[in-house]
Amino acid sequence: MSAASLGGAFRTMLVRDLLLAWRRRGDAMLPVLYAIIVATLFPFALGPEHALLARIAGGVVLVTVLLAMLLALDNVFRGDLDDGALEQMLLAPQPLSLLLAARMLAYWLVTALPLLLVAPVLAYMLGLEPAAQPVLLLALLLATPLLALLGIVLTALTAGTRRSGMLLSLMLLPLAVPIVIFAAGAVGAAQQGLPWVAPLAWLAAALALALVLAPLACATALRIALDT
Amino acid sequence: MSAASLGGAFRTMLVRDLLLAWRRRGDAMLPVLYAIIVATLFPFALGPEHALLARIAGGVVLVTVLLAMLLALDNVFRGDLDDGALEQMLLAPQPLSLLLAARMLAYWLVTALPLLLVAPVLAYMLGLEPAAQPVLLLALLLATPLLALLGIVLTALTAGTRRSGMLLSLMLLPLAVPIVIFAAGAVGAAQQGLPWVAPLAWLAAALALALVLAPLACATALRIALDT
Amino acid sequence: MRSVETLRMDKFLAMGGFAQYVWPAYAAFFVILAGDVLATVVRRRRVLRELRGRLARQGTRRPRVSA
Amino acid sequence: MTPTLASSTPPMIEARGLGFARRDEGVFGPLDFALSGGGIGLIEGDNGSGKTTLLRVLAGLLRPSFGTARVLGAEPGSETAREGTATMGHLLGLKADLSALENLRIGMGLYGHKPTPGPFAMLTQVGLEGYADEPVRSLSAGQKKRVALARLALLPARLWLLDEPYANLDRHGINLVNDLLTAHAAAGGAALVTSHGAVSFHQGVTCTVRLAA
Amino acid sequence: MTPTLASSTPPMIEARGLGFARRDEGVFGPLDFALSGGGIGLIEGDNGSGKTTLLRVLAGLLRPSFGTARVLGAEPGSETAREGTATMGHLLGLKADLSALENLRIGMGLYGHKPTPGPFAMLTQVGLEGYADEPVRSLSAGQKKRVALARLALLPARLWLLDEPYANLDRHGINLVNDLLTAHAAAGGAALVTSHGAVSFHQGVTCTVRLAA
Amino acid sequence: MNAFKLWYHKLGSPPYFYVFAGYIQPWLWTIALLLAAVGLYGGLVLAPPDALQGDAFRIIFVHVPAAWMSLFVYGVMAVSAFVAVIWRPKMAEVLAMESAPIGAAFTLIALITGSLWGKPMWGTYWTWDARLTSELVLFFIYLGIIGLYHAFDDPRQGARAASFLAMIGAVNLPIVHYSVVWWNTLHQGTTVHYFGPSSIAPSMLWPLLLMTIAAKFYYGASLMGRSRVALLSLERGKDWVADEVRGDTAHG
Ligand code: HEM
Ligand SMILES: Nc1ncnc2c1ncn2[C@@H]1O[C@H](COP(=O)(O)OP(=O)(O)OP(=O)(O)O)[C@@H](O)[C@H]1O
Ligand SMILES: Nc1ncnc2c1ncn2[C@@H]1O[C@H](COP(=O)(O)OP(=O)(O)OP(=O)(O)O)[C@@H](O)[C@H]1O
Ligand SMILES: [Mg+2]
Ligand SMILES: [Mg+2]
Repeated sequence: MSAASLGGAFRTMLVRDLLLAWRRRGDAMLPVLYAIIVATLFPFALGPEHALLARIAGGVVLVTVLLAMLLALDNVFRGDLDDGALEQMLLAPQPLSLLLAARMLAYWLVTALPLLLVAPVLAYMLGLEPAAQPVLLLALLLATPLLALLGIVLTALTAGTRRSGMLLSLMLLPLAVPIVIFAAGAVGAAQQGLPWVAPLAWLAAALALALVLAPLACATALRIALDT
Repeated sequence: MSAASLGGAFRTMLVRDLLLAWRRRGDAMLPVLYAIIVATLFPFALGPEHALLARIAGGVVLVTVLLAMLLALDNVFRGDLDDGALEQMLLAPQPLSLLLAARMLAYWLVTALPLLLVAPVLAYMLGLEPAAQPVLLLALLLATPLLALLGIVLTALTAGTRRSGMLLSLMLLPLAVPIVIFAAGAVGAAQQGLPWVAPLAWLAAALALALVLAPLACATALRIALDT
Repeated sequence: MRSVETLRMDKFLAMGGFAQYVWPAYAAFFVILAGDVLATVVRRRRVLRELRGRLARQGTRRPRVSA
Repeated sequence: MTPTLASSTPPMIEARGLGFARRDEGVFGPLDFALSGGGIGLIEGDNGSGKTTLLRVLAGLLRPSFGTARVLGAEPGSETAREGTATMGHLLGLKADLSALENLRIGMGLYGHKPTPGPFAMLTQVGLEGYADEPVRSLSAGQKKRVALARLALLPARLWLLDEPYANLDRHGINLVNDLLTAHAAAGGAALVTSHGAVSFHQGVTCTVRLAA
Repeated sequence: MTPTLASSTPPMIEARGLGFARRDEGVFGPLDFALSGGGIGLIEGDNGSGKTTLLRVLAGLLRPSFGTARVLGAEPGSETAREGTATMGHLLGLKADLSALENLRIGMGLYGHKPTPGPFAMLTQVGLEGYADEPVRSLSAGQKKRVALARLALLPARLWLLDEPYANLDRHGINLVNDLLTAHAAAGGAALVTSHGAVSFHQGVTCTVRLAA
Repeated sequence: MNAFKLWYHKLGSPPYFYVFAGYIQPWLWTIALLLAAVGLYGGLVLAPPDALQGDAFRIIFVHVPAAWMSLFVYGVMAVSAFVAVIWRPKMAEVLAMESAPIGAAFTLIALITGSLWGKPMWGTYWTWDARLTSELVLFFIYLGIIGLYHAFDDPRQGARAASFLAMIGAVNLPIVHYSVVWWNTLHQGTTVHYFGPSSIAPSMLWPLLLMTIAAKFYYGASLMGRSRVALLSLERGKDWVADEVRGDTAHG
C-alpha cells in the first residue's frame, strides 16, 4: 500500500463526506438551529431573570452544543450501513482506520465548526460575561473534537444494531462527563476571575491522545459491531 | 366499513406498536435514561450549588422531558417508511387517521408515560421544592400528550424527506415554546406560592382540541409528504 | 398487656426512630438481589422452554451441526 | 402499448390515456388498457421504463399527470379502491422485529379480515414451515418474499398489484407465484404483474402493457 | 457440493471443510471447492440455503464456524484478499444523494485505482448513457444495479463475489452481466456468482457449489 | 503450571463450565446465606447504636458491601471483557456480560441505601457530592453496557461490542472519579467531608466484614446461575445442551 494511495483514499473519503453534506446542506445547518432553539427555550422555561441566566450561560451553551453534536452523531454510520456503503468500506483494501479518520474529520468540520461559530452568539444572548467568552470558545475548541472522536467510536459500536440515537446518548454521556466538567470548570473559573488554564490543559492532553487512538479504536469497534 | 372492523384495525395497530416496543424494550427505556442523563449533565455544567439548581429545577426537567420526547419522535415513522410498512398502511382500506390515532396513543404510552414516572425523581434530585412537585407532574401530564400529538403531525410532514430528526426539532421547538411557557409558568407560580391553575387550564383546552384534530391533520400531512 | 418480648421487638423495629430509613434500605438490598435471582430463574425457564420447542420441531428444519 | 380487453365483466382496472411525468419529463404513457376479473395483466418493459411508477399510480401513491385511471370502478387510492386491492412492491412492508406469523396477523388486521385457511397454514403453503415464529429479520431474501406472498394471499383483495414478484425467488418460489396467480384468477380475481420477460407468467395472460424506455 | 478443480494455476478461492453456523445451528457446509483464475463458479441453492452467507464468509464479513477458506492465497478479509476482491451484494453500497459518476469515482478512490476506460465510458457501456449526473436516488431498481456493475468493472480486482447479479435486470441487463463475466474470465479473473438457476451464467462454468436448504 | 493450564482450558469449555458451575453454585449460596445471617444478627442486634448517628448507622451493613461490590464487579467484568475482546473465548464473554447486571444491581443498591442514609444524616436524599455523583455515573455506564449487549441480534457479537465499551468505561472511571472531586473544589461551597478516616468499633467491624464477604459469595452464586442459563442459550445447537434439556424434562 503506497503512501500516495493512502493519501488518495483519505482524500476520497473526505471529499465524499463533504460532498454528501453539501448535497444535504439543509441538514448540516440543523445542529446549529437546534442549539439556537434549545438555548432560546431556557429563558422561556426559567423566566427572563438576567443574573440567573448570566450565571448559567456558560453551562447551558456547553450542554446545548454537546446535545446538538449528539443528535448528529446518530447518522454518522446509519446511512452508510443502510445502503451497504459501509460494507464497501470494510472490503476496500485501504486500512479502515484511515478511512474512519477522514470520516471523523468530516464530521467535525460539518457539525462542530458551525456550532463553534454560533456558540459566542448564544453565550452573549444569555448574558455571559465578556471575560469568560474567549475561554468558552477555547474550551469548545478542545471539547468538540474530543467529543467527536469519542462519539464516533461509540457510534461505531452501535453500528450493527438498529437502535435509535438514545442508546448512543446513554453510552456517550457518562464518558463525556469529564469533558463537560473540565470545560465548564474553565469557564466557571474565568467567570469568577480565577485561573482557568489547568482544566484546558487536561482537555488538550486528552485530545492529543484521542487523535492517535480514536481511529484505531473506531476501526476495532466497527469490526466488532459488524462481526468481521 | 363497519364499526367492528374499525375497532379491529385500531386494536391491530395499537397491539402491533406495543409489540414492537416490547421487542425493543431496551429502546423503550431509553428516553427515560436520556432524560436522567441530560438532567444529570446540568449539575456538571453548572456546578453543584444547591440553591442555583433548585431555582432552575422545574425548567430543566421540562426542557429535558421535551428533548427526550423529541428524540424518540424521529423514529415514529422512520422504520415504517424504510421497510414499506407505511405504504401498506396508506393502502389499507381503513381510514388513515384511525391508524394514526393508534400510533399516537402507542407513542404516548411507550415514551411519555415512563418519563412522567421519572420526572419527579429528577426534580427531587435537582432540589425542586416539594410544593411545586405535584404541579410539575400535572403540567407534564398535560404537556406530554400535547407534544406527542403535535410532534407526530410534524413528523408526518417530514416523513417523505429523508432528513434527520433535526428538521423536526427545528419545526417542533417553536411550536413547543407556548407549551413550555404555560407549563413553566404553572411550575414557577407554584414555586413562588402563587395560583397556578390558569396556565394549566390553557394547556388542558389545547389538549382537548388537539385530541380531535391531530389524527386528521396527521393523515393529511402524511399524504402530502408522501405525495398521494 | 404486652410482653417484654413484644416491647423489645417494637423497640428493635423502631430502630431508634430511624425505622423509615433503615428498613427500606434493607428492603432495597434484599428485594433488588432477589430480583436478580428471580430474573435468572425466569430466564432459565424461558430458555428451557424455547430449547424444548426447538428440539421438538427439529425434524422440520435443517440438521444441527455437532462440531 | 397493446390494449387488450379480455372478457365482458366490468373491468377492474381501466386506464384511458394514462400517463405520468416527473417535472414535465414523461416517464410513461399515454396508456390505454383494461383488466377484468379472472385476468392476469403483464407490465413489460426494460429497466427504467416506468413499470414501478405505473403500479404506484394505480395504487394511488402517485397522481397521474394526464389521462384517467379507474380501479375497481373508483379513483385509485379511494376507499373503495383500497379495500379491494393488495399491493406488493420492492419494499415488502414486513416488520423485521416481528415474527412471520405476527406480520401476517397485522396484515389481516389492517383489512379487518379473518380468512379460513389461516395464516399458519398459509406459511406452510408458501414453503415456510417451521419459520412461523422466526423474526423476519433473520430470514433470507427469498424467505422474506415468501412471507409477503403469504400476506397477499390472505387479504380479501380482488385485485393484486405486484412489482417484480419473481425477484429473489428460487424455482419453487417462481412456481409458487404462478400457482397463486392462477388460483387468484380462477377465483375471479385479477392481477397486474411487472416483469422483465426473463421470468414471468405465461399461461392465460389477458393483457400486456408494454412500456418503452 | 460438487468440487471441481479447473486449471493448474493456484486457486483464487479454496475452501476446505468450510461451514458456517449461527448459534451453533448449521447454515451451510462443510464445503470443499476451489476456483482458479479464468473460471466462473456458481453457487446454487434454494431460498435460505445459505448462498448470501457463503459469500459473506468469503468476503471476510463473517467468520467461518469450521473449516478453512483461502482467498487469493490469504485469509478472507485480510489486506491481500481485500485488495484483489470486489463484492456486490443485495445492498449495492451506492450513495443515493450522489450522482452515478460520483459514486463510481468514490469506488475507484477507495481502491486507489485509475483505470483507462474511465468511469464515464463505463456508464455508457452498462447502458446508462445520459444518466451520469443523475442522483442515484432517482434511478430505477435496474438502473441502480447497472451502476453497481459499472463500479465492479472499474475496480482492479481479480476476484468478483456477486450475490444475485441478475435480480432486477431486464434481458439486456442479463446479457450485460454475462458479457462482463466472460470478459473478466478471459482476462484471467475469477468470479463466484449466486443464482437460483432460473437465470444464470451457462457458458464455461468451471465450478458449481450446490447448497442444500 | 500445567495443572493450572489444564484447569483453565477445561473451565473455558462451556459444557465443563456448566457442570462445574452447577456443582459449586449450592456451596456459594450456602456460604453467602450463612455469612449474611450471622452478619445481620451482629449488625442489627448485637452492635450497639452509634454515639452520633443512633441506629441509622446500621444502614452501613448493606450500603458499604453494595458500594464496594459495585466497584469490585466492574473490575471482574473489565478483566473478562479485556480477555473477551482480545482472545474471544466464549466463557470470558459470558462472564463479562452476566456480571454487568449484577454490578448494576449492587450499584443501584448503593445509590438507594446511600440516599436513605443521607436523609437522616445530611437532611436530603441527594446532593451532588463527588462520590455520589461518580457512583451515579457508574450506574449509567453499567446500563450502557447492558443496553449495548441487548441491542445486537447475535449475543456473541453483542458481548464483544459491550466488552469493548466496558474497557473504555474502565479507563474512564478513575477519570470521572477524580474529575468529579476536582469539580467540587473548583466551585468551592457545599462540599462537606462525610467520610472521615473513622476508627470503626470492632462490634461494627466484624458484621460489616461478614456482610462484605457474603456479598462476594452472592456475586459468585448469581454469576454461576446466570452463566449457566446464558450457556444453554448460546450453545443451543450443541449436543450437550440437547442432553441437558432432555434430562431437565425428565426431571420435571
Ligand atoms: C446516594 C448516596 C450515597 C452513595 C451513592 C454512596 C456511595 C458510596 C460508595 C461508591 C462507596 C465506596 C467507596 C470506595 O470504596 O471507594 C461508599 C462507601 C461508604 N459510604 Fe457511601 N454513599 C452514599 C451515601 C452515604 C451516606 C449518607 C453515608 C453515611 C453518612 C455513607 C457512608 C459510607 C461509608 C462509611 C463508606 C465506607 C467507607 C469507605 O470506603 O471509605 N454513604 N459509598
Ligand atoms: N424518485 C424518483 N425521482 C426521479 N426520477 C425517478 C424516481 N424514481 C424513478 N425515476 C425515473 O423514472 C423512470 C422510471 O422508473 P421506474 O422505477 O418506474 O422504472 P422500472 O420500469 O420500474 O424499472 P426497473 O425494471 O429497473 O425496476 C426511470 O428513468 C427513473 O430514472
Ligand atoms: N441475520 C440473520 N440472522 C439469523 N439467521 C439468518 C440471518 N440471515 C439469514 N439467516 C438464515 O440463514 C439461512 C441462510 O440465509 P441466506 O441469506 O444465506 O440464504 P440465501 O441462500 O442467500 O437465500 P436467498 O436465495 O433467499 O437470498 C436462512 O435460513 C436464513 O433464515
Ligand atoms: Mg421497478
Ligand atoms: Mg441471498
